[in-house]
Amino acid sequence: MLQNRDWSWLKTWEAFLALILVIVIIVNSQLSEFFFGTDNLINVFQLSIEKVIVAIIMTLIIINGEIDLSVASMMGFAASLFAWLFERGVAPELAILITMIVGVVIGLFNGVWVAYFGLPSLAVTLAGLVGYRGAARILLEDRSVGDFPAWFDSLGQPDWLGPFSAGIVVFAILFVIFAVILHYSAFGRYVYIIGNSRDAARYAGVRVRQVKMILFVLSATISSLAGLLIASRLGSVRANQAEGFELDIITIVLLGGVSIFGGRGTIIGVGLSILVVLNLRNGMGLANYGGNIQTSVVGTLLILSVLIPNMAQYLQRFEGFGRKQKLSPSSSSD
Amino acid sequence: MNTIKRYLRPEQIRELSLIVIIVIALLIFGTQINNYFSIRTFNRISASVMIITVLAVGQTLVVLTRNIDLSVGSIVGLTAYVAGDIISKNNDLDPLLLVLIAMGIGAGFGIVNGLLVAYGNIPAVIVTLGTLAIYRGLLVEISNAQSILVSNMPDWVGDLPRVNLLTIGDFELRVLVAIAIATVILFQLMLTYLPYGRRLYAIGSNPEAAHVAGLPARRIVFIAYILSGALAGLAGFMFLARFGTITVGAGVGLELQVVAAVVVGGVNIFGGTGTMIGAMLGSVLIGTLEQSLIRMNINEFWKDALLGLFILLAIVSDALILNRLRDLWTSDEMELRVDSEKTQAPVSIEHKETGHVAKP
Amino acid sequence: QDDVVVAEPGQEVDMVLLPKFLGILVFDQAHEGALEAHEELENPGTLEFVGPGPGEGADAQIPFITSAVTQGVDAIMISNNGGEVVEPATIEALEAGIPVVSWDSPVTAEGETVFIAQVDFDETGQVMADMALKLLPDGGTMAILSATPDATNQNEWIEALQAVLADDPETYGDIELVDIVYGNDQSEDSYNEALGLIDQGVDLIMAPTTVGIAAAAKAVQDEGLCGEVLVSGLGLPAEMQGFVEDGCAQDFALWSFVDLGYLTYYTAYLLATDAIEGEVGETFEAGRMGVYTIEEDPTREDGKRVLMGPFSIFSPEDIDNWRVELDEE
Amino acid sequence: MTDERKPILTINGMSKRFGATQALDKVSLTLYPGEVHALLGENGAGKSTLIKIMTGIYQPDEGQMLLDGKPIEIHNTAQAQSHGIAAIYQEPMIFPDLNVAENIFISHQGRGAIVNWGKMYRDAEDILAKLGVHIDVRRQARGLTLAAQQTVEIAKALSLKTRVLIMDEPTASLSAHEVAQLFRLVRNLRDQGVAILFISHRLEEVFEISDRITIFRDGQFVSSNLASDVTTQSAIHDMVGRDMESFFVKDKAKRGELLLSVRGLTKYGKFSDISFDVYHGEVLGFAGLVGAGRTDVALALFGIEPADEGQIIFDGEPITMTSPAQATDLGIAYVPEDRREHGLVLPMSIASNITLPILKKYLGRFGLVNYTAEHETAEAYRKRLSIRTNSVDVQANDLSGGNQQKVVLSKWLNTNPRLLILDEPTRGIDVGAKAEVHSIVNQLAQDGLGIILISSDLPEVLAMSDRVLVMREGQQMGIFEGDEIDQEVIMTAAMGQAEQTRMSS
Ligand SMILES: Nc1ncnc2c1ncn2[C@@H]1O[C@H](COP(=O)(O)OP(=O)(O)OP(=O)(O)O)[C@@H](O)[C@H]1O
Ligand SMILES: Nc1ncnc2c1ncn2[C@@H]1O[C@H](COP(=O)(O)OP(=O)(O)OP(=O)(O)O)[C@@H](O)[C@H]1O
Ligand SMILES: [Mg+2]
Ligand SMILES: [Mg+2]
Repeated sequence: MLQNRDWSWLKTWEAFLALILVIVIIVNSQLSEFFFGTDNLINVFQLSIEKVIVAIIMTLIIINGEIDLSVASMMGFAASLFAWLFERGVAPELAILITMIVGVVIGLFNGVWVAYFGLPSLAVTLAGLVGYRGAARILLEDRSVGDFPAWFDSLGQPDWLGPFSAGIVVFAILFVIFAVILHYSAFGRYVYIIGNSRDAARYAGVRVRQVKMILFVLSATISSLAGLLIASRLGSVRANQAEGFELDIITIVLLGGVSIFGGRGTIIGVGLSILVVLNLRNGMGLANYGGNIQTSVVGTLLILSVLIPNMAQYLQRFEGFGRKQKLSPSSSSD
Repeated sequence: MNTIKRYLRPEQIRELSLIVIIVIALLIFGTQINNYFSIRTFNRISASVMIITVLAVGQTLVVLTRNIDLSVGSIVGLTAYVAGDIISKNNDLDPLLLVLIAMGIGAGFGIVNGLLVAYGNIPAVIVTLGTLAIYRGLLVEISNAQSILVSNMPDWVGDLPRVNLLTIGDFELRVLVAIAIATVILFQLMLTYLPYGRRLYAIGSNPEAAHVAGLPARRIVFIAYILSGALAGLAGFMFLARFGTITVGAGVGLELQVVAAVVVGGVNIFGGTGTMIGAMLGSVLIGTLEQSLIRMNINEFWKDALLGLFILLAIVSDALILNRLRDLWTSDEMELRVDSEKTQAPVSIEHKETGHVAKP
Repeated sequence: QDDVVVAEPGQEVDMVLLPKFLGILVFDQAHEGALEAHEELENPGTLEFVGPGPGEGADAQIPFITSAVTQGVDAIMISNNGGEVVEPATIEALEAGIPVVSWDSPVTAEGETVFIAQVDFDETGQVMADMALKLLPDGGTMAILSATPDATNQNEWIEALQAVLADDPETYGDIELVDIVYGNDQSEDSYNEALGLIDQGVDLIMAPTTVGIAAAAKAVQDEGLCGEVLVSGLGLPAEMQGFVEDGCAQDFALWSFVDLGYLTYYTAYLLATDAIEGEVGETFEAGRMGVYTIEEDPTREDGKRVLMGPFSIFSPEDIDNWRVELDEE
Repeated sequence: MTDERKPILTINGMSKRFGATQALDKVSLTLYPGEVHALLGENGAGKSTLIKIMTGIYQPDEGQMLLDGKPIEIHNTAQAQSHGIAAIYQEPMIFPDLNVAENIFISHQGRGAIVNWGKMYRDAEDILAKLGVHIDVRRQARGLTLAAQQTVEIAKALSLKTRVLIMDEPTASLSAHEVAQLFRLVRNLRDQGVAILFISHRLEEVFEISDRITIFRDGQFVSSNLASDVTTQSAIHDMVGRDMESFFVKDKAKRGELLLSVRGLTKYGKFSDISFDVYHGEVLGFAGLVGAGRTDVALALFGIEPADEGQIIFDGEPITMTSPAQATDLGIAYVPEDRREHGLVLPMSIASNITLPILKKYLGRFGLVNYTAEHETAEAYRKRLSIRTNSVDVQANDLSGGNQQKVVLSKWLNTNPRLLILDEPTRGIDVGAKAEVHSIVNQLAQDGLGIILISSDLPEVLAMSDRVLVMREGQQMGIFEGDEIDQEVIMTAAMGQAEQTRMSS
């Protein structure tokens, strides 16, 4: 947003992320001569591409002051639904279409409770997190379904378009589209405004419910797409696919400087955060750290991402009134 | 009507309806499953509920203050591992001491969470999402990814889940279940009768007002996290006793079940309302579903879908029905009434020193 | 024989040993065996033991494979937990000239150089069928408690078991396989699944995984059904001893995971140092374990394997012979 | 006379700085027992900052506080309470989920380890009885009226042996009879020797209740005098730094065409059978006590809480109003009473606040927001309404109350409305800003807008309106015009003693 104050703060945050990114890249390149190889750089993305695709829409949702905990379950459900249909002999093209339509319906379902009944999205999507995963289990039980047609599997492989997989292409397109929408369109402005003050937006004639509805539908649709992309990358589907991804996705978004209370954050910050997290994981992989250690380093980074600005604020002796106080102290201009 | 309103609050109606739902669920399962109404079923459900219940008690403390503790699953894993490791190496250790050690370790992790949330001013979701990952990583690191084995522990650990506290006829009350029930009662009493308990509600009800009223909000939240950590430590010990073998993945995902139990149990995720009894009932409902569906012929794979549905129902009924009830309860009949003559009399500001609380 | 290849110690090759999960005792034992071989061969290179934590998905091993490729290691040793999911990643490694030796659980014929089979997969089916027969001489119901649905080895064993049961109705006809459930190699899941099986009233729980069999024995014990519900499968003597003594678990089988790690390391070392090609018919000496030959895998089409063997069967009758002295540890 | 007594609390040379703002600059204040001491000043003069220092929420940069002549330091509210200093804020700080008795006693410390519920209820009832009010002490505080909430707060302060009671704009949202009730309580407390520091922007109230008046301007101490020595004129002069002419200027409107007709508008439980007309170029005042339902009528007209029954005819067309978006499209604008919650998106820039309702009109190529056009608009309003700020990129949060109100006005004027509904447009803003708002309203009426002015500030309604509609408890008590517009008549109607409803034209 074009606000002097916000910009200056976010700039420092983005600068901080950029700095970390540079450090991570330097360290990584020391760890392996192959780091800068295209294969590795593509791998960095390729292996987490579905998460970062969903992180884009999660950015909008959190800026809007909501949260969608059910994304990973929707990914798993979409993949399971596709596999289940495929198993029953439905043509894969048709199965994809049905899966995406069901994704939209799920988004409408989530959205209705949040937008029209005013229920807290944290609770509604927690129910979704458990429930959609459960729906996936009903479909696939504990089977592992695979043997999809070659063209479907090839979507997820690195050489689908040039050196890129379909996931990377989808990510690139969505990233640009959502960056423009969020920062330059009326819809994006509404997303921020509602995130800052739902009431003020409503009193200004903004169609708050409609905006929230659209966001939840987008979230479910994109998650379904991401679920299909995992299915194609791995070539087989189980009901527990993408389990636990919501933590990584939310971590990426918050680390990107998006406020958990809504109203603040940029796509650029999230983009940088994606690069930091992925490269960090890649580097730690190269240094032979296990998955749990990698996750805990990212977790530490997440906490630091809020602690550092808080400490800085504290050191500058800006005493806030209660916890509601925003980072920037307001100064009157008259 | 007013008398009813006065002594039966909407929250209690909520809890009563939860009991009704549990009873209905039991009846339905009873028609579907042979030999359902037996001691075995009771033991089975109570054994599976006890760990969640203890965790739900801790979670409720935190959620009442408008915070959340997502790290409990990892704390359970860590304390289960460390406690198992200690007892494997010192087979003669006093059981009580082992429990205390587990709770102490849990409390230690609670301190970290509490410091970051209360004094570091970091949103609870972020802190505990972070420590969820960090504690798990720590477990992998300190365990060197090795497991704890039943065979290395003294027999009493593995046998504990089968030890009865008392037996009345066919009815057996297992020690671990009794501990869980005692925890619920203890903390329910704390919520009702200790100033600290009331302040948990106050902070969640209106954090700004708590600050202005001079309540030591940070300390109260901090202590809630320590208690939650200590209870997760206790749950970790119970986990060790129940499952015996502890891998680095122990307790993964428990936090979701616990949050679900608390929400289903009517604890407002945005603080201020909820009881330990409710949290326990939520756990019982979830445990009943889990252990009963597994025995049903239809399919255990329906478990999560049903659970999701129950959470949604809980939220929707809270929002649509409970709020109506609350409005009804607080409607005009008990409004402010000004007694205009009396007001003319000078107001005395003297009052009794001891106020409203009595020494224990 | 003079065409037996003998490893030349002291060559520097970096190796990665990738288990299904971290934190499972048998994989630690395999690591032990690999370390033993690593020292024996005086390899100045590294031996990394890395992998996902329990409960991670079928694709969790992929990042470790790709990062091994990026690191330019000289050999990858993997116990596959992802069915065909990891295949593209291991093929990438093969294309980069890195031998992929699968052990414990194979990848696919295209996705690996050679598979170190602990035992013959068909034999595993036979062994399990025979244990079942011994425990249920008059017939009864049996259920399988496996690890994950994507664990190639378990799936093959289960298939083999089913084949044995189906092929010889005369002998095994009274044993009915009623259910297959998956505990994901986590004690909690396995425990709960075992409870479910107990409720179904099965007579025998057959768990071809060390985590599963221990959890099943614990569940039977906690339910007070020792001897009524029988427990068998693949287990670790150290873990199972107590349960067997209490009558809560019966016969079980296993092989030495230490040896499996040792043999895997030797094979990978020879491949990495170009001493062997990984072709069928090549014969090599694996240190203390003796001479092995790469052969066609009769249980998998186009597969190549090195067969280790043999099975050790542990039964309650001769518990005094295999009782593990805990004090030794 | 009060000067001979020993002061309870003395504040010397207190300063506080926020970033670039010097909120307080070496101010002093002396509080004597048994006096009501009013603190006056424009928005941003530093009144609230001083209070927050006195209650330990902020720490001063310099200066000291003397309690009974001894220097004290206050680091948190609990310490302030232990020194006998308590504060009541404009928005009562209650705990909705706790019951009334608990709300009163929640901050009590060190009085034993276990809550004795029975005793707590009795004590709470005692305290409320002493105040001469009855509230069920067992009911939850959720849903109490503002006045009742404030009473609970006063009871709480009483229970804490308060010697210095600070009241920051306690009357801002109270109705006249609630204010009268509050003042009785205040006088009682004063007679008990409590020192009361009273802050309000309503000068009439200040003169009614206070014994002494201290005035701040721009964070500096200006004057402190006995109330009897202060006149309205001198107080305003001290606050604003210059003399002001009469605040309420309303030129007679040339009543234009009929713009809006409302017939039998009803919303169950809120208001019923409301009927009135608004013409171009006129100001229709809405008078009544707080909670009379005026805001609810406005919310129905603006589509936020649509009415259940009745007819709205706008510009000759019958309409069903269902959403603010629809109202905005029709040319209706609503300046809400709660500026900070409903009027502004505080962390956003002035410019994006101003363009918000008609953002669609600022879309350029590819449907993206045209920042240049947006800036031009915002700049234009900054000049037209003289919004005091360096830049329209500043967050709305950083403006003082009066300037924030001008931003809200700009936002709605920019939609080019034909009907402007103003709900308490001058609440909580100082006399200077108030006068500016009034002249803007005046100008808009001259320009032919139809204006509905809802205000609890009776003199304001009386002076600014061409006609006045009075509401009481959701009922329309009458519409008054010309000579009928008289303080007594209107108050009588609002309080409920008026004759039957009269409809004019
Ligand atoms: N927490 C804060 N951070 C930064 N500036 C602040 C803060 N609180 C107050 N200020 C600034 O200090 C000045 C004094 O504000 P204060 O709230 O004391 O005014 P006031 O006299 O109470 O005004 P009003 O009548 O509008 O309530 C204002 O310029 C205000 O913007
Ligand atoms: N005690 C209260 N607690 C919470 N909300 C209230 C209370 N009293 C009124 N409200 C709400 O505040 C809004 C304004 O109330 P209403 O329209 O009845 O008053 P009004 O006549 O506009 O008074 P004013 O604008 O002077 O406050 C309404 O939405 C009403 O529901
Ligand atoms: Mg103020
Ligand atoms: Mg109003």
